[in-house]
Amino acid sequence: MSKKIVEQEKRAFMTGNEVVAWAALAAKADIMYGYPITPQNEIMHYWTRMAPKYEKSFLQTEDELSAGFTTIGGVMAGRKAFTATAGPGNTLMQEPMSMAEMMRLPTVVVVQQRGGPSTATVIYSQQEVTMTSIGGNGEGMRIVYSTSSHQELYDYTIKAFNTAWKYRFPTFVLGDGYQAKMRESLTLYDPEARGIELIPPEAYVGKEGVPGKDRPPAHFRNTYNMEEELYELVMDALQDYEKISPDVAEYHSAGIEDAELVIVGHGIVYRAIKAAVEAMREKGLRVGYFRPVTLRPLPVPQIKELMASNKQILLMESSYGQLARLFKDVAYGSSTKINTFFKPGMGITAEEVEAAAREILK
Amino acid sequence: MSKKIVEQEKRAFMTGNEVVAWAALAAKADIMYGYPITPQNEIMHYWTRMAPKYEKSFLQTEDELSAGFTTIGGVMAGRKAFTATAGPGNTLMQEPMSMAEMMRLPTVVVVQQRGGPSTATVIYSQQEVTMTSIGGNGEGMRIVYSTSSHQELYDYTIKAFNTAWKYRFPTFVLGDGYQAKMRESLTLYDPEARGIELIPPEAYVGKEGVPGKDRPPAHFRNTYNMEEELYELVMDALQDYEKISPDVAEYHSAGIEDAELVIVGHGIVYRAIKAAVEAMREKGLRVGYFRPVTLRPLPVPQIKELMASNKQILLMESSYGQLARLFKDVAYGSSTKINTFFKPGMGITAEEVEAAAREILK
Amino acid sequence: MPQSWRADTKPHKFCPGCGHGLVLKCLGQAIDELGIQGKTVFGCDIGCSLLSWDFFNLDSVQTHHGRTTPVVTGIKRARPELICIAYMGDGGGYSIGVQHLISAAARDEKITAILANNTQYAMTGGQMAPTTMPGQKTETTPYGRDPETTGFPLHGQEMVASVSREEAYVARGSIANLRQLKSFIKKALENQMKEIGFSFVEALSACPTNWRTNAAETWDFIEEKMPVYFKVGETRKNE
Amino acid sequence: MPQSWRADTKPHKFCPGCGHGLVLKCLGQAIDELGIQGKTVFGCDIGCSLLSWDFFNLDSVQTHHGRTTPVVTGIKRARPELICIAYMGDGGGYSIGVQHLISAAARDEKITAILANNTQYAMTGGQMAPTTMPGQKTETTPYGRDPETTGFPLHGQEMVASVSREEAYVARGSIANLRQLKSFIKKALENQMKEIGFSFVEALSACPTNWRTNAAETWDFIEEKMPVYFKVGETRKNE
Amino acid sequence: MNKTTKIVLAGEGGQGVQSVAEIIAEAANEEGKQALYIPNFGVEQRGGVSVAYVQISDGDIGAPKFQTGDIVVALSDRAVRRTVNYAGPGTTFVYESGIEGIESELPQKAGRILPIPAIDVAKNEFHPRVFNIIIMGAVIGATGVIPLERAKAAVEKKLGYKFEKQPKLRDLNFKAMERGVELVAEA
Amino acid sequence: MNKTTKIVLAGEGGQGVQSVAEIIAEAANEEGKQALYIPNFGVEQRGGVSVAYVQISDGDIGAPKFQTGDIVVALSDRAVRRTVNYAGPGTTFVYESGIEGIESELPQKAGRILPIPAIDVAKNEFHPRVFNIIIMGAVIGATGVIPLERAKAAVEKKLGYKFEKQPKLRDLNFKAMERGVELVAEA
Amino acid sequence: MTMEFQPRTQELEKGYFTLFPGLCKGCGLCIEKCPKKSLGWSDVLGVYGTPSVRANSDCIACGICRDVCPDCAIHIEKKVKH
Amino acid sequence: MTMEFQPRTQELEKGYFTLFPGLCKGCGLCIEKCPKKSLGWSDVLGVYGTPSVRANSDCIACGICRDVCPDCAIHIEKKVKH
Ligand SMILES: Cc1ncc(C[n+]2csc(CCOP(=O)(O)OP(=O)(O)O)c2C)c(N)n1
Ligand SMILES: Cc1ncc(C[n+]2csc(CCOP(=O)(O)OP(=O)(O)O)c2C)c(N)n1
Ligand code: SF4
Ligand code: SF4
Ligand code: SF4
Ligand code: SF4
Repeated sequence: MSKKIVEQEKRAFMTGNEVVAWAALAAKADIMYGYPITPQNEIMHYWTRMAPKYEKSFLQTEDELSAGFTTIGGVMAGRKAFTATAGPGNTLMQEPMSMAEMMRLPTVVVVQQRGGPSTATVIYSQQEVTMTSIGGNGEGMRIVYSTSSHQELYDYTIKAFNTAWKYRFPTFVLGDGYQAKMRESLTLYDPEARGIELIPPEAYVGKEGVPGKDRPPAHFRNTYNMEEELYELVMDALQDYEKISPDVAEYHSAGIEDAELVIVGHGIVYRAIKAAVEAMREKGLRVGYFRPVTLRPLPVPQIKELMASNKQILLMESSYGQLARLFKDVAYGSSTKINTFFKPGMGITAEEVEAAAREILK
Repeated sequence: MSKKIVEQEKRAFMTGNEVVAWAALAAKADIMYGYPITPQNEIMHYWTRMAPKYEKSFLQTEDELSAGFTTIGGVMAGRKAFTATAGPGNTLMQEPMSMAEMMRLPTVVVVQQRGGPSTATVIYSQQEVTMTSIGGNGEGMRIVYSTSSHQELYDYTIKAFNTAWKYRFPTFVLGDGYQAKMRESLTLYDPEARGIELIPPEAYVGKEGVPGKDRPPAHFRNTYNMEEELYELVMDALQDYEKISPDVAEYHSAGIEDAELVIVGHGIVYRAIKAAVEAMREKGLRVGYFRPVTLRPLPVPQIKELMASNKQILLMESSYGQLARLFKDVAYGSSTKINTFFKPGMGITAEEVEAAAREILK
Repeated sequence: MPQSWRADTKPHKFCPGCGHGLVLKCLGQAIDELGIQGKTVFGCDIGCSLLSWDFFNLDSVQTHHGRTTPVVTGIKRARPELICIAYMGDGGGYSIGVQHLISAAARDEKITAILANNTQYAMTGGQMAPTTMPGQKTETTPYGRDPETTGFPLHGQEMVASVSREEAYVARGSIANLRQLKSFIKKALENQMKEIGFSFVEALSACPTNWRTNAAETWDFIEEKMPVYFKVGETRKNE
Repeated sequence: MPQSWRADTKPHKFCPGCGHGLVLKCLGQAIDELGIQGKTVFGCDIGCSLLSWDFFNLDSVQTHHGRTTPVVTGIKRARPELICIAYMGDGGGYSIGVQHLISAAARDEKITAILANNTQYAMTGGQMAPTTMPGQKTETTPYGRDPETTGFPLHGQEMVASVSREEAYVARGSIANLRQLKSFIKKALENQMKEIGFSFVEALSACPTNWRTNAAETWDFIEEKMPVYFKVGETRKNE
Repeated sequence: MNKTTKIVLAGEGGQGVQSVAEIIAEAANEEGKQALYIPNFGVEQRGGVSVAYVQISDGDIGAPKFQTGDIVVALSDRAVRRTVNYAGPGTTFVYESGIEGIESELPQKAGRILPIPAIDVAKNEFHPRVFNIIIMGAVIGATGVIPLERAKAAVEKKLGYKFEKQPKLRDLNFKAMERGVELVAEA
Repeated sequence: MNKTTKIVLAGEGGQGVQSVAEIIAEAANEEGKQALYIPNFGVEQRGGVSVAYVQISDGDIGAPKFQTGDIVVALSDRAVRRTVNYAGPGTTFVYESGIEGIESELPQKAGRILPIPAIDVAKNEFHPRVFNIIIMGAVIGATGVIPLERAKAAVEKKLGYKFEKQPKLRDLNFKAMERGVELVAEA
Repeated sequence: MTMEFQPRTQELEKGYFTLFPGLCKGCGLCIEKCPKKSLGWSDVLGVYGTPSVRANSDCIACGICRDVCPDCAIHIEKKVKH
Repeated sequence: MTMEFQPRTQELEKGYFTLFPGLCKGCGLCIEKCPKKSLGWSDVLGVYGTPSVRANSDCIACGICRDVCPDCAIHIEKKVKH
């Protein structure tokens, strides 16, 4: 296990799915459980190729329910376990993730969003934002990183394991079909060499000693007999969640101070926004952008500040208001108009961003 | 099939689950597919007892995935088909319902919410609002009626079949464990005797004539090869959805005009709100209530109007902001403060409503 | 009371006369005799089996309906040195979770699955299960199970055997013969301890609450009625 | 070209040399010979079978991965007069949807399920399926399937037979013997038409694309390699 | 405003509080009132305290559960512990006086506390099985929201088929109910 | 602002556009530039037009897909139809001149339209198999974003193991690439 | 952990019959299985307030009742013959 | 619906071998199965731009190629003997 995955920093050119596999190795993930679904398949393909070399394990399960529940098993056994899915697989994943949410299990799930609803396309969308952030019969006590580049896919996949094990909430890396399938450059590195401490996992079950003799047994459940019991438990978890939210939330922004118009978007759409904003800035237009990196929890104070600043807002996403809904939940109270540009299941180009922005600015 | 279910109007005292079974019969539902889960079990129990007498069918499936997909099959065969579920079963139901959403299938699902996340309790909550309204990998093209009494459970279960077959969006009756298990009085009636036309179902597959000879074959799918195809399809459906929304949306309100404080809530919580508002009115307090009956689509103009009126708002729910999030999505732009009272997985009493209201009014 | 039972959570939460208590007594005795209390993990399902979430002096996890097999499989794959037990009802194992049970058997997961067959869904109040017997009245077969429309009882143990390797251990015991049931469970656990392969024991169990039987009728149901459809014995025993 | 094929959607969307085309040719011929085009409904799965969503001059529905059996069951239960066919791959039928297939068989649903076994997940680019053969390289068994860690190939047809009634029709054919395959499919449909019971045909099929085989190798795989694990014949034939 | 009468009944599994609650609510419904009855329920089929909530009103009834009852009836020690919180200054708290050593756990702030020897009365004067009918009488007496005759009719409806076979049972039950009314009147 | 060169390559399944795109993008990456390559993909494993999108830049690259390409290369009639919309006034639209009867469907608004006889050249001057290497040369020539030597190195990396066995192949491929550069220069 | 249940032991001819009323739920399974029909209901209430079980002198201390009790409420000790 | 695919028919000694290039994907399954090894690649391109199939005079019109073609691209007519 001591074999170093990435001996020294190196520039690489690969697909996003391959990036995830490398990142999981770099984060010292122990085991992947998974079921095939496009566009995340190659995560499994790369992992299965590399795993034996680093004494890592892999289990191909019978479906995504099983992938999620075996991941839960792996985590409870005290291993860094993860899975990856997309689309209808992510829909099924909500069942195990609702259990992880309830029991505060540090599962890590990589989601490569594809078109929806239903089987739809195997290609691309941002239509799994609602489900990944607040899906299942729960209250959305999850942490969701929405990445926009291969470098981020690497950085945040590594980070996801740390976040999950530090805070014990199910953690998601939310990519998409484009990020999964495209190739671009990034730098691979050993996180520890960069001073990033990797949080070690801890066993929930199968601990040292004989239960009932050397120590009390560890008994975990997700079912309660009375409303009152459940209420207390859920409120405790919600309080924890809110307490850690400021530490967890991340965002990027630029050009906001003097901007007339701030464009809001996440994930890969943010790339188009950034490119368009830079292009417009060169042309002298006063535009900026605000991009939440974490969709759950959102960067609340920063959004509130932005929305209090009385600028025009243009929110863009490859879905029909899924980010907008989460955003407004935080932004509520501001009277700033939020212009929206929704393109469910389709990519948004820098040209479109610019056109939409100019429409508002004119 | 011509046997009348309810010969003449009659007062009854029964559980909510029994009410649903009677309502489905009154709506001329043909077949129920289902899998047991508390607190909806008795819907199936009553249906299986009564079904043979009225030449109706029932199939107990192997799980909720199957219950949802067989319901889809029943609908596509041109029958009024429905199912009922709760909690983790509803989580699983999201997979078939995402297909129904994509293919515009008039499925009817009765949800009796129980505590969440995960298995949690078998009792009560309003924690399935997000999932029922906007769950799955889709855009929430669904219609959701949130009932508050046995009379409404009867009325809206009948209506759900009509709505589903008229607009061809998956339709949900959102009850809860209390409504499911409590007994109270209501009036059973034959909808047609009250002049309510029952919209007849229509076959998607298994139509008259030999396909390819007498008519083209009917070919249905939910998978597309290109983003552009999907985008067009989804946008068309979304436009339809928005077009019908004003016709579909329903709400109740009282005392708003002169109110200082308007209390917002849905489902059974609305009962407590109504009782408390009436009690406070008697004591001379200027309070009113606003209660969306449809959670998807929400009554948009009425919410906007309410929120423009500069009254204090108190939004109460047995979940942690699930209604609030949907509400703010519509209300955004108003600067009226929304006070909230969230009690995930627990009932809210009139006493609590009054206390919370007085806290704000003082 | 077996050593491995957790005394301070007793009396357990099962109903009077419930077969789960007997199956878990056999399991407790087998664990005691094999001396594996220190390395065994117990998983239980949703269904009345969930009432055993704090039953044993074993690290335990109560999972979702039908999902105990994958949770326990996940644990075993991550920590092969642990002895992993998945305990479930016939609804959880043969209906909503049957894909997991079959796939675990087919992949020869080195776990032990124990399934209590009480011919219906007990926790939800007594609906038909795949194991419900012809003519048996349940809440969803109020006029008795009709095989023409709902099929015959599922021979789950035989089905599991049909997808298992020769080396697997697959058997059906009954609370009508506790010594035998315990020996089956013990052999199943040994199969796991020796890393031979998958092991599975179906236990014919009792649910007096939903059967609405008194003690005499309960014994009659188990001893006379159930064996008509469910044959007790070892189908795969790797000898 | 069978009458029941829809000519204006041909050439169909399957790859060159794909076995799905041959299985569906047998199905088309069987439908023609039985004269049931006017009352047959065809359901296909996610997997390459979805490419047949507009294949036939039959009312058709393309469902979710593994969910064709329940959709078709739902149709049949609602309209028993229709002849209902569920067409799926080995991933859809033996992995993610195996609970549906088994439960339909156990409940003796009066439908016909046809499963194309091409020993891997084709549509997603060639991962291991329950049917993948020992040593076979797939994208998730890059060093060859190792039965010690992933199990032996699932004998799905035998498993389905093990939970079916005597009256069911359960068989395995192969595109290596098309006449026989057609006759199996025909008998399966007849079982449904006569309302006798559940019917199921597994068809050994080919996926040259993911097997990376040329024509000669493709035939060799089907004719020589697959029969080592998958025995062709009728397991239940109600005669 | 319509006054709503709120009743909590709690006991052990076999004590029949749910059927008492159901019959009372049904009687109120027959009487033309609004009635709402909800049992507690959980994952266990047996064991645990059984609690029933009943509300009766001339107008609409609000939430099915409530914080303070007008009448709270507790039939076992565990039932007393489970229900103390439902007792407020306006509450009549009725409990089975046969429970040993429970005095210190009775609700402090209840308006009125009524011990009734229902178990003894049932055993000595009638038959242990009518214990719950005595309780029903006590509730009817304590609340006064439904006439005794209506309650008897509701019992008749429920148990009539038994009474047909054993007419003596009817009398036994009705007497027991009357005795229940007396018990609270006496207390 | 950094100029990003946007390239669309489209052809039939067997024509190798994806490997051309990948090698070009990799060469650019080796050259120290930012490069992004994304294929189209759908549910079918075979059939349908294969489209590759490549962007090369000195700075960050925005969205992986785009509306207008700087160079659009179409190698079959279906590929032409699929890609006309990617051609704008600034676009060089390269197409295989062997396609029959496609003239009327060529993009009207493309800045420049270059028919190149790559199929013929491959068949007559080299070997049908190097068709895609000729195309690669054409793209390199038309864009000028990566030096020919870097492209050769990338091909060497990809096919080196084959060249080891058959050194003549190396020469064949490199010549073909040079010829591709010429083709666009001539056109 | 130790068992804290109050045992009630009957000394009988062939052995000691111990019942833990705190564990006995009164299911009656043991009564049915006693080969000597020596078990019956006792006045001592079990954990659910229902009667618990007692033995009479026919008890041969065979232990079957102990084996079939789902709640481990019975303990049997055979008297050793001298 | 009528088939609109252009047939290419070869008249051979024992029968007529018809190929629909618009259906032939060039998989080669038929070529492998011809008992007379009478099939080979033709210059005519199939639907995916790959060579389609033609027969030579060894064809005995047995129809095996037709049967094994997954795309129904082959039609065989036996000449009737007089
Ligand atoms: C996804 C889901 N569906 C349904 C349920 C409801 N449910 C809880 S237990 C149970 C049946 C349990 O039956 P079985 O597995 O046979 O165990 P038993 O209670 O008979 O011991 C069901 C259907 C659930 N908890 N989750
Ligand atoms: C819920 C869900 N999980 C996964 C997928 C991805 N998926 C699509 S097809 C397929 C495999 C198909 O394999 P098989 O059923 O054997 O059919 P084949 O393609 O081999 O004909 C998978 C895993 C999906 N569409 N939905
Ligand atoms: S309901 Fe049946 S299975 Fe469940 S605990 Fe009671 S007796 Fe046992
Ligand atoms: S990938 Fe395989 S199974 Fe799918 S169409 Fe191509 S050859 Fe057929
Ligand atoms: S078997 Fe056990 S719990 Fe049941 S009556 Fe006998 S001693 Fe009591
Ligand atoms: S089998 Fe059919 S598709 Fe394949 S090469 Fe022969 S004629 Fe062409």
